[in-house]
Amino acid sequence: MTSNVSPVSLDRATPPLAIELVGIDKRFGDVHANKGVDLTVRKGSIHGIVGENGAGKSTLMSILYGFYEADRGEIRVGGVARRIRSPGEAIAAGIGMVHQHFMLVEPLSVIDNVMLGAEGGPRLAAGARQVRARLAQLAADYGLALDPDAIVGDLPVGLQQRVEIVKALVRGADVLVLDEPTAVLTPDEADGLFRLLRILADEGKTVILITHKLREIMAITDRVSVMRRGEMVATLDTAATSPAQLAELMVGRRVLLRVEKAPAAPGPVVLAAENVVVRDARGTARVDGVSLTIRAGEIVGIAGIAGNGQSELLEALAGMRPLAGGTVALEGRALSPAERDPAALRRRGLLHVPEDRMRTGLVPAFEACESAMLGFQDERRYGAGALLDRGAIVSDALERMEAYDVRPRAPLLKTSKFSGGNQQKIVLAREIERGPKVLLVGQPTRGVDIGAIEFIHRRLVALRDQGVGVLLVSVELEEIMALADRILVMCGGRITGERLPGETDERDLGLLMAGVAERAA
Amino acid sequence: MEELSAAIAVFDSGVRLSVPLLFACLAGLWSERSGVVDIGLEGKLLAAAFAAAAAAHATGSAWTGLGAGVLASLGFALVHGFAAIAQRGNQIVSGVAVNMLAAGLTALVGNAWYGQGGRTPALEGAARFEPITLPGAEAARGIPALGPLYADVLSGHTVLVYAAVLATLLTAATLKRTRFGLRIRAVGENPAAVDTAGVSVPALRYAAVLIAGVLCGFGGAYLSLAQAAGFLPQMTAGKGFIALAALIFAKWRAWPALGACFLFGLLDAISIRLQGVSMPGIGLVPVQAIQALPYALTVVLLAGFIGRAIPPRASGLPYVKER
Amino acid sequence: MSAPIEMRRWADYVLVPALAVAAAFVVAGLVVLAIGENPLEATALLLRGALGTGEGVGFTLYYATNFIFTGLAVAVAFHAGLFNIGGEGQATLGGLGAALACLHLDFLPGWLLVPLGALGAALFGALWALVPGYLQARRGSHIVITTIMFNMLASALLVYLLVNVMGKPGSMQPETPTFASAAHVPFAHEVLARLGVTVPTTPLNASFLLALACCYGVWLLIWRTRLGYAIRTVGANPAAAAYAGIPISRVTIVAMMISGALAGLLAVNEVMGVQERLLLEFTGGYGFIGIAVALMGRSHPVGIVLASLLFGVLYQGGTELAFDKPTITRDMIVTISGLAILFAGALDGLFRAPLGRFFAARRKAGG
Amino acid sequence: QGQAVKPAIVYDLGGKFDKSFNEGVYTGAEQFKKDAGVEYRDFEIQNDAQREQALRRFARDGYSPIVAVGFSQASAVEKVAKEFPNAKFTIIDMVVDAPNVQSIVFKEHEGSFLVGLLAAKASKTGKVGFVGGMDIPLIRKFACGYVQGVKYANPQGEVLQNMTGTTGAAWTDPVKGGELAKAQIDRGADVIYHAAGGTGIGVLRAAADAGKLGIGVDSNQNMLHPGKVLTSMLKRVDVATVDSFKAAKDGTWKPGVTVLGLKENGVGWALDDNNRSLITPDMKSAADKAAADIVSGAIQVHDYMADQKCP
Ligand SMILES: Nc1ncnc2c1ncn2[C@@H]1O[C@H](COP(=O)(O)OP(=O)(O)OP(=O)(O)O)[C@@H](O)[C@H]1O
Ligand SMILES: Nc1ncnc2c1ncn2[C@@H]1O[C@H](COP(=O)(O)OP(=O)(O)OP(=O)(O)O)[C@@H](O)[C@H]1O
Ligand SMILES: [Mg+2]
Ligand SMILES: [Mg+2]
Repeated sequence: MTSNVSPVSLDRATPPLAIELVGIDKRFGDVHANKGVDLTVRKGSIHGIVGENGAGKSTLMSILYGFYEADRGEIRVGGVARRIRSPGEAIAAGIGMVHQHFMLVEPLSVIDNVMLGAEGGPRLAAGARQVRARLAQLAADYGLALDPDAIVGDLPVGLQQRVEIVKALVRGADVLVLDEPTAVLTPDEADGLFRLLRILADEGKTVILITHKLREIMAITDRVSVMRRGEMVATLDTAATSPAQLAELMVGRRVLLRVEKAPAAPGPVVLAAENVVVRDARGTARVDGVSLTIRAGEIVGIAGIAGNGQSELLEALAGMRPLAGGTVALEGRALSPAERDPAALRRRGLLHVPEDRMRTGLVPAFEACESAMLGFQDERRYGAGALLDRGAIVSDALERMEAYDVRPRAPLLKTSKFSGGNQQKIVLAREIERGPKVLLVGQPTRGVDIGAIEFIHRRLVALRDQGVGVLLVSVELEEIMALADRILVMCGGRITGERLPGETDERDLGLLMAGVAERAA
Repeated sequence: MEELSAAIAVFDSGVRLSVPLLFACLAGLWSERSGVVDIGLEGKLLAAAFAAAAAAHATGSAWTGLGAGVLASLGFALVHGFAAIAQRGNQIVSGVAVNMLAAGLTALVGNAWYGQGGRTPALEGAARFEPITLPGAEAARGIPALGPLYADVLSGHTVLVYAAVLATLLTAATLKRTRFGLRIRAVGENPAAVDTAGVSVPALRYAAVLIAGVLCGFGGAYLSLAQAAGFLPQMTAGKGFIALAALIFAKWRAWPALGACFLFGLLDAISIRLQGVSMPGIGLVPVQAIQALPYALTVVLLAGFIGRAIPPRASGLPYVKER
Repeated sequence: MSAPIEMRRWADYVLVPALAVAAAFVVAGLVVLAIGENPLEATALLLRGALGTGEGVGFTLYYATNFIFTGLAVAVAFHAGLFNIGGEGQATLGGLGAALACLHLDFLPGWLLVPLGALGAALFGALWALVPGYLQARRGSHIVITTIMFNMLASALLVYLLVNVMGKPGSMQPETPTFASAAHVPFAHEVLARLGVTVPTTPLNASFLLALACCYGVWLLIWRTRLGYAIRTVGANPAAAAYAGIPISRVTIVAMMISGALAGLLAVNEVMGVQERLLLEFTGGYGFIGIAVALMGRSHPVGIVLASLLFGVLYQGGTELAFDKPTITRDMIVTISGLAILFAGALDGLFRAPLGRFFAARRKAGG
Repeated sequence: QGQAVKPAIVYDLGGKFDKSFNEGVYTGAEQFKKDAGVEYRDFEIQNDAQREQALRRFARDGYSPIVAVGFSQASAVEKVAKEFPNAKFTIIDMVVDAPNVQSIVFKEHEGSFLVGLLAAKASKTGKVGFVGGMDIPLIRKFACGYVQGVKYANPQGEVLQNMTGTTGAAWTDPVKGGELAKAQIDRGADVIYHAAGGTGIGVLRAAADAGKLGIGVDSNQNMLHPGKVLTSMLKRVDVATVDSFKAAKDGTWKPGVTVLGLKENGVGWALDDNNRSLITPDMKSAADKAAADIVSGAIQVHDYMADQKCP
């Protein structure tokens, strides 16, 4: 399917334009997010947009969707200039958008979410009937099956994204914007999505796709635009470019897309889990009897579709969740419940880079220097007794920011004012620089740009070489393949397979992640 | 028989006491479901009670009184809405301010008009809402148990009491079954989702806040035109806050709100009845203990049975697109 | 970098409230007009009454003392993400604690009795806040309700005790006997008199200094101690607190107790300082104003002191106003306070946005 | 010919228009203003600290006599009277022992006794009610006298008692007052006496609505519901105020304690066109006889304040 690009390349002869953005300019306070950006998108094409974190991609698209209003610039849809001041007007102009951060009402059902804003009449019952029919039809046409009455909050991210796409389609969008849609999908799911996008494009709909994954750009887009620091630096035919070229355009310098690392020299087991069971508030087992070991000086990667218990396992190992069963041993000594307190574990050299930096890893409202001591606030270096030593805190934070090239180097700036990648660097600087014995890492490069990814990956490998045992949880198979010395695959709260990176590929892992292979084996 | 009639009387009084709470509670429900926290219920009740009494006294008509009450309450609702929605101000402060403003202005204006320290003259006849007897109430009285229940508890209340039940029904139905209700439910949980769906967040929130204003208007009018006969400064005596408690009790749902408010009314009625009654074993319980009973029970219930009540996720947070 | 931030801070804590209060006065002026008085004259009377005379200043500061205590109480809870409406009840219990100490330890010398009285006030206030704090932390009961309920319970308890247990025999007034002279908290006019300065008699007493000390203490606690760091983390981001291994429910309870203790200290000013006996309703609604004070003061001691002074001025100036203009009753004070809270606390955007632009322009101009 | 007086009044927290004794003082002052044509100043305090402030303020501005309404003012009067020895102070409802203070206290229990007697006689059910504002000594004093009166007229008579609340709202909550009255009526009471300030308005209203009888307090409240208010227990603070002002004007003002009971006709019960139809001749004669006996001492009405107990 994905290979079938021919029809598009044919009608490239006289391509009508679906979208034209001219001189779009947008400021957020001090941040100049878009600087006179131009963009033209051909009808019936799949148009990729890449760029570093904070380059201004989401902002540009949010402007096209009327979510933000541009300070300056013009929007043309199908050749005619349009004033799009609100999402309502964008929808009316046939534009639909799947946002990077989903715009769903979690406590409501799928159908309620789909209907919201397009209820078709003051009484819900009437509209609901039609929407159900439409849902059934979309399921038939595109395989976008959804249980209309499921509560969105209970759905896995993959399905939540499906709800977002269905929302756009039900509203009859001709132009579909997707902002980093694959960040939360497995390769299979991603391919599924791409197949769908291709069908839509062939039907004459226009797709704009924002992503950080050059693999995807190369695989599916017809043309690609590159943004950097709020400016549009290039728009190219995908066929006529290469990942390396794109990466260089994005970051403004060469980046090597692969981490070279020496083979691991594993030492003694530093962390061992035995039949670990973790239950959620409802009492269902999210982690269901997992056993694993991590040796000094190796990186163990856990692959899996988001929401299959990796997060819970990680938090349980870090002492943030009680164990419903099983034991965890640190350096050969089983830990008592009392010892499994996060603070206590930290003191014993088990450090943790959480999956969700904004929710868990940092305090957005704090000054950067205060976020940079989170979890270590009791250390003497930050002051004796009950009192904290401001000077020490700031200088310590400054050192870490230097070491990890956090920009801007402003320990007193609010954490929330830093860009995603920079926030991630703050967390890493805090945990890694303490010379851990064991490091638990969740999604270290989620939503982080290539430049930063390269840096982070190097650090993790360096850490391994210093003899630290690293447990890496990531939904990015590329990342797992690139870093891990041993790969465990999780599905439905169990470990469904163990592989060595040499002797596996993404297909193989994908099957394990889907829980298929297990049954096969 | 003694016990029965006593019980009936207590229920009857419980109904009366719970009505202002219910109006205020529903008001809070609308406001908070749309994401606007409202601790200004007390103030709106008070303003409405005053305006209603004043207008009823001037025109001699309870209905114009009701109208005036609603208008006054709407005025304060608009102030709160402007602060919370347009200005993205702190909703709690704005609520506190509304309460103080209402307390001050009612007394001030009332004094300027009637020179009785803010009290309005007593209301008579048509200027008040009189109890209405439901059809066949007298006839039904004969039937054991159910008869008196119907005749004394259900029948014989002012029209506003039945309006309160109707309001509950409408609230529940609107939220559950209509487009507007869906949007309100959504905007209280995730305004961005509503916005990106092409629906105006401010419009929805203003609508909800104004509905709250109307409901508080009814509650206030009930206080000064039905339960009492005229306005007295501070006559709401904290009902707005009890209503908030009931709202959390009811976990922001309409019918449970009715239940919670009736529970509070009943507790109050019972505590009235228990005063001076000597308990077996304990002997004569100090008045204050009895008077504290409803509050103590509330805490116990809350701690014991209700558990965590999670408010609408976006309630209290002004909606800002640009961080 | 820091200069503009300082500038904004300063504007945030001083300029914005100032403009807001001005606006409040304009609106209040209209009300005054409506009841047939001259707003300018009224304003003049109010300001002169509050700041023009030694007595006025004394009363202004006396009121401010109450507001500082209750404002700090609300603020500390806020930093832990808790909304403590229970200031009234906690202050009431504080009065009880102070009274018990002053009545039953009256054999002690003043230098010992007074601190013990203050301690009793803080302790009882803290205990009364402990229960709601505990219920919130361990049972998830909504703190707003429980604290409201505890206000009611506190007043019931106090009436019972004053009427049946601690009341002064033969007095119509439900009040305890007057405390032993050892328990006397020195008045400003007494102290100054000893220094040879004579100022008019006012209720202003040493607890004002205690209040200022508490401001410094709270600032230190919140921004310079490990406990404060924990409190702010729990308040700003509970998930992060759990990640950091901070015992959330313990911190919640402790924060509530500190908050309650601060509210309880109100009794040092009212019960020990001014009334020198425990009586009903001495909390006079200061607990509720405390909410507004904390919010207007952005939960920062400096802001709280300023907001407290503002309300002190409104209370004292308003009294003088009511004195000289019988047509303007005491309710005017409530009205003006309400307006001040509205403009300074909720409509501050009206003034903050333009100011922000102004300073931004200034900064650009400055390069 | 009298000397120039500058009378002033400091009301209690209840405020000028509490439909109770504060209001009584106000009416008296207005009366005096009309008769003697002398202006006066008054002030409604908002919190305890203002008592002293207001008294001192008036004294400093040369006002005298200064009437302090309510027992809560005692300590303030004591202090300020010392500071201004040549200002005259009159405190109502409390005794303050100072050379320039006149204390006026009332025998509310005697008046309450009489209305209790009338209530018992008017009651068909033998059950009567009492609704107080807050459970404090002063109110117990009212209740105690009332109960004695009821028992005197009807030894089997039963008195249902309720208090409204434990906060200031207890005095301004007509709704709660109404509910309390209704509750008592449901339990058989058909005459209800209130001592609850503004709350009492709700009590009288509820009684009237239910076709029962209410009894007013402090000032004459018969006119609130003509024919539905049996009578009102009068506490003649208005008279006391007028007398104090007059005395000051005529230069006959004397410090010391004045106890106003039935004898001094400082308390009593109201009989006017609004309730004449309700008071049968035999009720009237019984009340008058009891009054005479109390004055003569033949009937001893126990004062709760004497020992904080009620027989
Ligand atoms: N609502 C907002 N308020 C203030 N600043 C914002 C807002 N949204 C984005 N920004 C800032 O504008 C810049 C561009 O942000 P944007 O989200 O468009 O980047 P992006 O290219 O989507 O980055 P990413 O790849 O991380 O999604 C960043 O500095 C970002 O922090
Ligand atoms: N929401 C925001 N509000 C205010 N300023 C912001 C905001 N987001 C980012 N900034 C500022 O703008 C700067 C640029 O942000 P941006 O997201 O473009 O960073 P970046 O260079 O893309 O870093 P990264 O690639 O790591 O995301 C940030 O360093 C930060 O100081
Ligand atoms: Mg970014
Ligand atoms: Mg983005």
